[in-house]
Amino acid sequence: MPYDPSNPLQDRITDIGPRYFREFFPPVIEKNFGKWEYHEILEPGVLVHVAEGGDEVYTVRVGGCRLMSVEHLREICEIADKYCDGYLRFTTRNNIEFLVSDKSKVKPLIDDLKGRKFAAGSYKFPIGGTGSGITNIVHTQGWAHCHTPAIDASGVVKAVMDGLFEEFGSMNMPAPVRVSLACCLNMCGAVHCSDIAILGIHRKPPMIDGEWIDKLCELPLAIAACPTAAIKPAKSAGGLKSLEVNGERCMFCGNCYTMCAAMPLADEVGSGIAILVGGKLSNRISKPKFSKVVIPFIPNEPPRWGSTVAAVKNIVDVYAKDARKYERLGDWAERIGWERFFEKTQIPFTHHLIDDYRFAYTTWRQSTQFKF
Amino acid sequence: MPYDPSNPLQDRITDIGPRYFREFFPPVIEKNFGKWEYHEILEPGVLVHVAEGGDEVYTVRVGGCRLMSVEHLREICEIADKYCDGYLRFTTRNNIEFLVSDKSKVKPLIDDLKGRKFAAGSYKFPIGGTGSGITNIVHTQGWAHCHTPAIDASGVVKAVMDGLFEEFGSMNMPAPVRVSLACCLNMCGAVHCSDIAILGIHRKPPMIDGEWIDKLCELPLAIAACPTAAIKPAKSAGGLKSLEVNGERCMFCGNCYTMCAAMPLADEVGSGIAILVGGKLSNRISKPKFSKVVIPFIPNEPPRWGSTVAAVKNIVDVYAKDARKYERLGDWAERIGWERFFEKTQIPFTHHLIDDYRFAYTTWRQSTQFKF
Amino acid sequence: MGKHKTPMLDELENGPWPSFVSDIKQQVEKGKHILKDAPDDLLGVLEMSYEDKVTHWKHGGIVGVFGYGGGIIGRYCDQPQQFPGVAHFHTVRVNQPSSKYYTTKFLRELCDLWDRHGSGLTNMHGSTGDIVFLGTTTDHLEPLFYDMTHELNQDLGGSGSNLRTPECCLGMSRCEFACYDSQEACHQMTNAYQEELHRPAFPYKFKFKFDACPNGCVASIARSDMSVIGTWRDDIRINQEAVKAYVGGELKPNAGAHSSRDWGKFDIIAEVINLCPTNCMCWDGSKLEINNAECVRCMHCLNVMPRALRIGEDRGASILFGAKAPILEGAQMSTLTVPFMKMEPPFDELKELIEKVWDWWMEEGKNRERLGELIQRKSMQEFLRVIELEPDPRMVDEPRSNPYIFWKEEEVEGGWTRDIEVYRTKHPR
Amino acid sequence: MGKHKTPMLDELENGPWPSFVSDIKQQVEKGKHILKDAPDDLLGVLEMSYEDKVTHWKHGGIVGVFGYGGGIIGRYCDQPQQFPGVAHFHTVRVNQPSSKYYTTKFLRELCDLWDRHGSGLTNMHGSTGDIVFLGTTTDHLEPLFYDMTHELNQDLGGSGSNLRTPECCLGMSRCEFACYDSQEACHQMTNAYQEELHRPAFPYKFKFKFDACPNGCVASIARSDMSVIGTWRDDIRINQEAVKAYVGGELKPNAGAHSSRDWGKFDIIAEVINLCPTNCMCWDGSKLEINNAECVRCMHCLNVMPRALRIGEDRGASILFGAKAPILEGAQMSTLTVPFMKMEPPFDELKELIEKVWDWWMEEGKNRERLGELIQRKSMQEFLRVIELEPDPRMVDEPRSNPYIFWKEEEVEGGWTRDIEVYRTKHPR
Ligand code: SRM
Ligand code: SRM
Ligand code: SRM
Ligand code: SRM
Ligand code: SF4
Ligand code: SF4
Ligand code: SF4
Ligand code: SF4
Ligand code: SF4
Ligand code: SF4
Ligand code: SF4
Ligand code: SF4
Repeated sequence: MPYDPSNPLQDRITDIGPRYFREFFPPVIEKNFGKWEYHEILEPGVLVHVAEGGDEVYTVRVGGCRLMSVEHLREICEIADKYCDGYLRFTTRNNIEFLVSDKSKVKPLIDDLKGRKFAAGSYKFPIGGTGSGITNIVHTQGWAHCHTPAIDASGVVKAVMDGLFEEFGSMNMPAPVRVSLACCLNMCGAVHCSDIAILGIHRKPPMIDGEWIDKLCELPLAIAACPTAAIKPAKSAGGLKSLEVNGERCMFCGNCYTMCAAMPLADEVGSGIAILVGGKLSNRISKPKFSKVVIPFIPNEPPRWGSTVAAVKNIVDVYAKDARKYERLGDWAERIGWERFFEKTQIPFTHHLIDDYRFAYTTWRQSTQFKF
Repeated sequence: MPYDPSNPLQDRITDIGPRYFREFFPPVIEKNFGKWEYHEILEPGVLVHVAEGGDEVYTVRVGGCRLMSVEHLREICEIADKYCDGYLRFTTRNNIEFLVSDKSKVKPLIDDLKGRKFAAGSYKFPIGGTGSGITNIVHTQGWAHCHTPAIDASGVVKAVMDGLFEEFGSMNMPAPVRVSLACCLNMCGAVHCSDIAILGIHRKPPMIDGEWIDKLCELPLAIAACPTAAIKPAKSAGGLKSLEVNGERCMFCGNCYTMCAAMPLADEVGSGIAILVGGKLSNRISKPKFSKVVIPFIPNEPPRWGSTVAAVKNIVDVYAKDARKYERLGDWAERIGWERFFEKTQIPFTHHLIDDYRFAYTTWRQSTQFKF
Repeated sequence: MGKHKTPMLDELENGPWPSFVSDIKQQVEKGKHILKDAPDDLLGVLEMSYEDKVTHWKHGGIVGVFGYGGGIIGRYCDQPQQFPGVAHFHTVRVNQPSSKYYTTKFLRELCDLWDRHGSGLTNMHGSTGDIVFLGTTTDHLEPLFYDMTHELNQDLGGSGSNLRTPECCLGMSRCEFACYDSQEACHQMTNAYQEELHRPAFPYKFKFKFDACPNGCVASIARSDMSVIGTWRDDIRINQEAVKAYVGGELKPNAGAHSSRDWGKFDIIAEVINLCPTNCMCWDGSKLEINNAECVRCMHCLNVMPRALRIGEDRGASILFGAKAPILEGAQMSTLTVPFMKMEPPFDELKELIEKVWDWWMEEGKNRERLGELIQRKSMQEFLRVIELEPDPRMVDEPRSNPYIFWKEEEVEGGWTRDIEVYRTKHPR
Repeated sequence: MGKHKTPMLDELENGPWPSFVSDIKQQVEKGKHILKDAPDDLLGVLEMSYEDKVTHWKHGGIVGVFGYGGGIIGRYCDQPQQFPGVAHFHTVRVNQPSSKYYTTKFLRELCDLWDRHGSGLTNMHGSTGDIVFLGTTTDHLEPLFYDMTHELNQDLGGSGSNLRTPECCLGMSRCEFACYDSQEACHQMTNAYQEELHRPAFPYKFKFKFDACPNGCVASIARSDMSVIGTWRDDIRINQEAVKAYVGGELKPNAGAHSSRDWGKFDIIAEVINLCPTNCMCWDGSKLEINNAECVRCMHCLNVMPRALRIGEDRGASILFGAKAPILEGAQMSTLTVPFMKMEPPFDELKELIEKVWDWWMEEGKNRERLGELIQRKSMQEFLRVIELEPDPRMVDEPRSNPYIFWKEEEVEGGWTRDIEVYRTKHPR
């Protein structure tokens, strides 16, 4: 029975959760579940996994741009129908994987994918993102959908990935390089543990919409939300209950705005990008680590964010040339010493990069070990 | 003119500072100042330093017990006169060094030193404390002079050094092992960065001497002194201004007592010893590091503190057997992992050892890397 | 052509990487989505943000479907006159299947559903893992939900102060490193806690993520309040012949992950033995030995020689708690709490643990306080007490260096109550 | 025999290590100290503490010599009737000469002085470095001070909220590793700041310590607000013949520091090359090379082969600030602040730096706030601003990981003042 607006609760179904994933397994996956023996990356973007019994599954991974139309999805389905018996998957970093159990279909699939382009010329399905290359940038909403961003997301990602296109399609890095983007300090993603993180930051304290704030917000909640106690009660010019922000104490986290719509932070010149590097998630060799802020601010430069793209490329290039095989970016920086990181990348070291938050002391150097 | 009590300010001399150290240099030291080329440890406690021009100075180092009578000092002078032309020095760890430029005097000096004992039988001048051995314990006042101790100092040191006497007189450790003692959390010494630290701690919150507190103390200062805000104003039974301590919030630091004599903490069973290990001061190979609490409490056991001596010996023995050459205790623990440290030393790991102070989070394990 | 001039966005059609602008334009042109103007006006408002360098979305409002407290993010444009197609532009979070395998049939059904009820634009996928339907109006929400549950047998995901849509790596479905069935765990835990997922009753959000091995392909250690990461406690299985084949150059190290560059001949000493974080491996030229007791299962050697080394057979997972993004107190990674737990359906032990954790957090957590922050505020030992775990050195990188121990009264002989007068008999003023 | 029965203390006369109890008893017996009963009563009150397991010293009172605010620690016994000899038992801190060389003449003068004015007991030396005269009465303080200054040309050390008695390693006097004259620096800085040392005007105590190389024999990095640690910035000097002699076994590694145990033949690769923290050394079997640019001057290789390797010739010191014991906010080590400074008398550059530091600390420091805590409270960057130093990556182990940057208004184009109404023209409510 179709939905009846006059009786919305009729036949209601709730709490059924997601579809059971095994409904969607290609037969070779279902058959060999838990029995995979090893894998090989045949070429960038193309993997084979071999099961204990000898079964093989070939995976062709292609870049996805995440903000995706249903028309594009339908084209993906068409390809999956043609080569993959109607199965496909998405990765944890928003790539698309076409799985083929019949080896003879791999080459035609690849050729087909390579041939597909958008009208204006960009590839629809670039192949890559495996091994020691640079895979897709996990990212967030930006100006396409969110209310707190300091930067756009999809546009910056597009520009940076154009700049890293070669690295996406090859495996020429010392180790995987994971680039991530979040458009504000809420960091909707694992930006805080990425080899390279592109982070939207504000630099102007929130404005107070004095006329509306008392109507829109619970003032005590906004006051309590501030981690540095920068906000205090005030009266607006017109005598209304309002708030006041002590700019000296503000660190531009935007948490007050999350709680109160009458305290916008975003600004044409105040908001922009910080670059963090050296984080990682895997437990391989070294423990997971946080990314560190190395460039405190790059202005917003739509549409192609030239300075940001150049900054990321520069770090990638210096790292790729200098690091050892298997050495993640953060492990490299620690081995050569952060003084050398700044020297080699020619990034200026400014006072912004010295920690002054809760654990600041634990990041300062208590030793005479340093390099001139 | 001698001191005239009726005119104490007559001829007053002030701000002259210490004597100029070069007045006290033996000639060989004065002559070769800044020209030393290398040194060698000839045997435990005996060093030779060789200068660029070939001059040599022999040093015989002997244990000092720091709490020292002038009679003992005079005996030291007598020895220095006999063998060292009237020169000697003290080290930064309270040992005594006899310096000899004439090689032929070294053996007689050593023999003489070995022969001197106190009436009850202990050595007056045990030779050792060099190289990869265990040198003297730096320590503090304890019950001999201070008002805040949780333990005695000299007595514990004597008992522990009796236990480590062999290690003092030889160089059989993988690296130097520096043992330190402080009798309360004020830590008058570098206890917080020692291979093994013996630390006096209290475990009962301060008592309030309600009858006297308002007279003896500035109450607001005592309140402000508490790092955990455990102290608040109160009235005593007799209606006098007083203070109240919230035991749940107290971490027994004693800072309130430092500010206010009417808040004693020390207690027969509450006070005792914590053992910390793995700190270091040198920048050699690894950076300096803090000692870590591994035994939260051992009761005060005068006169010979048997459990403390045994605990220190145990750690030393396990370390000496397991660590690599040049590996300091803390570097060893980090290499094998703290889980192995507790296993190998058979010290129980208790909740007290998990950090819950300011930087606690930075010490927890954010990784799946561990040993079963 | 579109309704709006978008010269800046058009620049993003250049370059090789797939252009989301081109894709939206393709939707504008051929799309059958019901909210006709939405993609077009999205381009318009985005272009305006590119000019102003500030977002044009207003602070989210509260919208949803009846009976659920999450799953929909309300969104309104601050220029509704100019861009009526996105004046209301709410997102719908659809709970993805474990590790995101799809049949084209199901995907097409999702597309059709979204054509009928929204903008035709999606995120495949959101950062938490959901299928995100990007942009619809309030009146479409109930019909969409009805159709989705009735026709697609599919539910919404989480948002708000509740359990968020759990996520997992692909695990046993296609990976030889999987130490437990991360997909099944993710699915069963999602279903067991539907109530917590749909009806916000928590102090703040709570996330589960399931990595089937320490490589961490779903980043659980950085972005989930509870991270379940596969591991094993017996020995790495070694195929000595295959080791030799790696050394001899017949097999490509790290499954070929470095093959676009010439790194020289594979050197097992430099590339494996010396990089092992605990130095517990030994290669004498013909035999590889691992001192498994000292191995911390970092995965490096297995990653480098997947055909020679295999995970152990006594498998399970480590459970870590507390990861989160920076708001408020700074970002955290999860802290190792249960070094090893067997992970078999129906995952009762895990559920028991979670429920203890939630009980405590719901009792003690302040509004908008993530679990990780509560543990910091209340202490790790307090956390261990409530979840009834013994302290273990594996939970810390190192013991505390400060001596500021909060002794409890019951731990101290004679308790805390003392009589100052008795003290004064021995210690006069 | 002594006045008091001390069965417990007597136990401490056993065992080989020098017994302080035996020593005090010897003083009791043969001592010529003026406070006749002091050593005896000290044993008595100590024995009482051994029974009670609690100290019998009262909270210190304020005593001193005229015009000085430090140098004496007041101390009273809480059982004065039983132990009249130590009823008043103040300590006197006497400023030791740099690195504690003495002539027997001067030492005997000290002994005589103390016999005339105190208990005959000392600490050689106190933890800060002073010669400590242990125990006297108030009436002896002025005469003692008078005699000491007039006869011994010797001053008191520090106590209270002032500059404390500085201390140094023995440096160039007997050590080949000394990179600057730590003794001269210690002496000159002590004398330059006599006013600060004797007249408390600081928020709390302040300590200087001078290590002439990174081995740190005076522990400056852990226990001084300002740690001056020698280093060099050119190349380590290598004597290749001597390297070969070490490798060949003719010279003992580490000057024989491990010789009580058989560690096997010296292995330069395992013991030096592989332990270098930056891996900047290379040994090809006949020649040792050091990539000095990558050396962090940790001292390891020089310590192991002192006859082969010598410190560079362009020498100076690194200056670090902020070490302290745990009270209040937890223990700190000093933080590298000036990577390199030339260290030549009269040390003007160092003095300039110190004075800037003190000015700031005296201005901003709260009562009982050590410099290290002030830097933590106000931030490292604020500290750098006031001492007029450029930020340098050498000051940190790693850059900040949180993005919580306190931007200053002048750094942001257009400042902070914005008009909400202007904003609302583009972004209506
Ligand atoms: C498909 C995917 C899992 C999924 O459920 O979707 C996946 C799949 C594989 N990962 Fe992964 N990883 C995937 C995200 C991740 C992530 C998460 C992330 O980046 O957000 C990580 C953590 C990254 C980090 O540490 O910052 C991750 C860290 C690894 C590692 C450790 C790499 C390292 O050097 O630290 C390995 C081991 C290796 O590469 O040898 C690994 C290995 C693998 C293997 C080889 C596992 C296997 O045997 O099949 C798979 C192919 C790797 C490849 O692409 O070269 N996978 N892998 C994810 C693909 C994302 C993408 O589209 O690019
Ligand atoms: C005499 C003294 C300096 C003084 O001004 O009084 C001194 C003297 C020497 N030290 Fe030291 N150190 C002295 C306290 C220290 C301290 C301070 C402390 O322990 O409180 C340290 C830091 C300890 C730490 O890291 O925790 C110290 C860390 C070193 C090191 C680094 C050791 C390491 O492995 O980390 C060396 C290098 C070595 O031993 O090869 C060293 C080397 C030396 C040399 C070899 C220097 C030389 O060329 O003459 C001297 C003889 C060493 C020996 O005894 O084996 N000295 N040395 C101090 C003797 C104390 C004692 O009586 O035992
Ligand atoms: C849609 C999504 C970003 C995306 O483009 O993919 C998203 C979007 C928002 N996030 Fe998020 N978060 C999304 C995944 C995350 C993640 C990643 C994850 O879950 O793995 C994180 C980091 C992990 C974590 O939870 O800590 C994340 C950390 C935050 C935070 C900071 C929370 C913290 O404790 O630090 C906030 C702020 C808040 O909750 O007030 C936030 C708040 C928001 C809000 C609701 C904005 C707000 O202030 O109220 C955003 C709505 C945007 C919009 O209009 O669509 N979002 N958010 C992701 C959810 C899609 C999905 O369901 O799949
Ligand atoms: C005598 C001496 C211990 C010893 O037996 O050698 C000593 C004894 C006292 N120290 Fe100390 N400190 C002594 C060196 C130290 C050191 C070591 C150093 O200077 O290198 C430290 C650690 C380094 C530092 O300064 O942080 C030290 C850190 C403290 C503290 C904690 C300061 C902090 O910021 O954490 C206190 C508490 C206070 O100042 O209130 C303290 C307080 C005290 C008081 C005054 C007790 C008090 O609470 O008022 C002690 C008087 C004991 C007495 O009756 O004789 N003492 N004190 C040392 C001075 C002798 C000398 O002049 O040579
Ligand atoms: S990172 Fe910030 S701006 Fe971006 S989607 Fe998340 S909450 Fe919105
Ligand atoms: S942006 Fe953050 S720091 Fe600034 S006022 Fe708002 S909540 Fe406080
Ligand atoms: S450590 Fe504490 S008890 Fe010991 S001398 Fe110093 S202040 Fe006194
Ligand atoms: S001992 Fe320390 S924590 Fe306890 S009340 Fe006193 S100052 Fe506070
Ligand atoms: S986390 Fe481990 S098991 Fe899961 S996909 Fe990645 S490598 Fe495989
Ligand atoms: S998994 Fe890691 S720790 Fe274990 S043996 Fe392999 S490299 Fe070593
Ligand atoms: S710190 Fe360096 S220079 Fe000073 S005595 Fe020790 S080893 Fe020699
Ligand atoms: S001093 Fe230390 S860092 Fe420098 S070469 Fe020698 S061992 Fe290496």
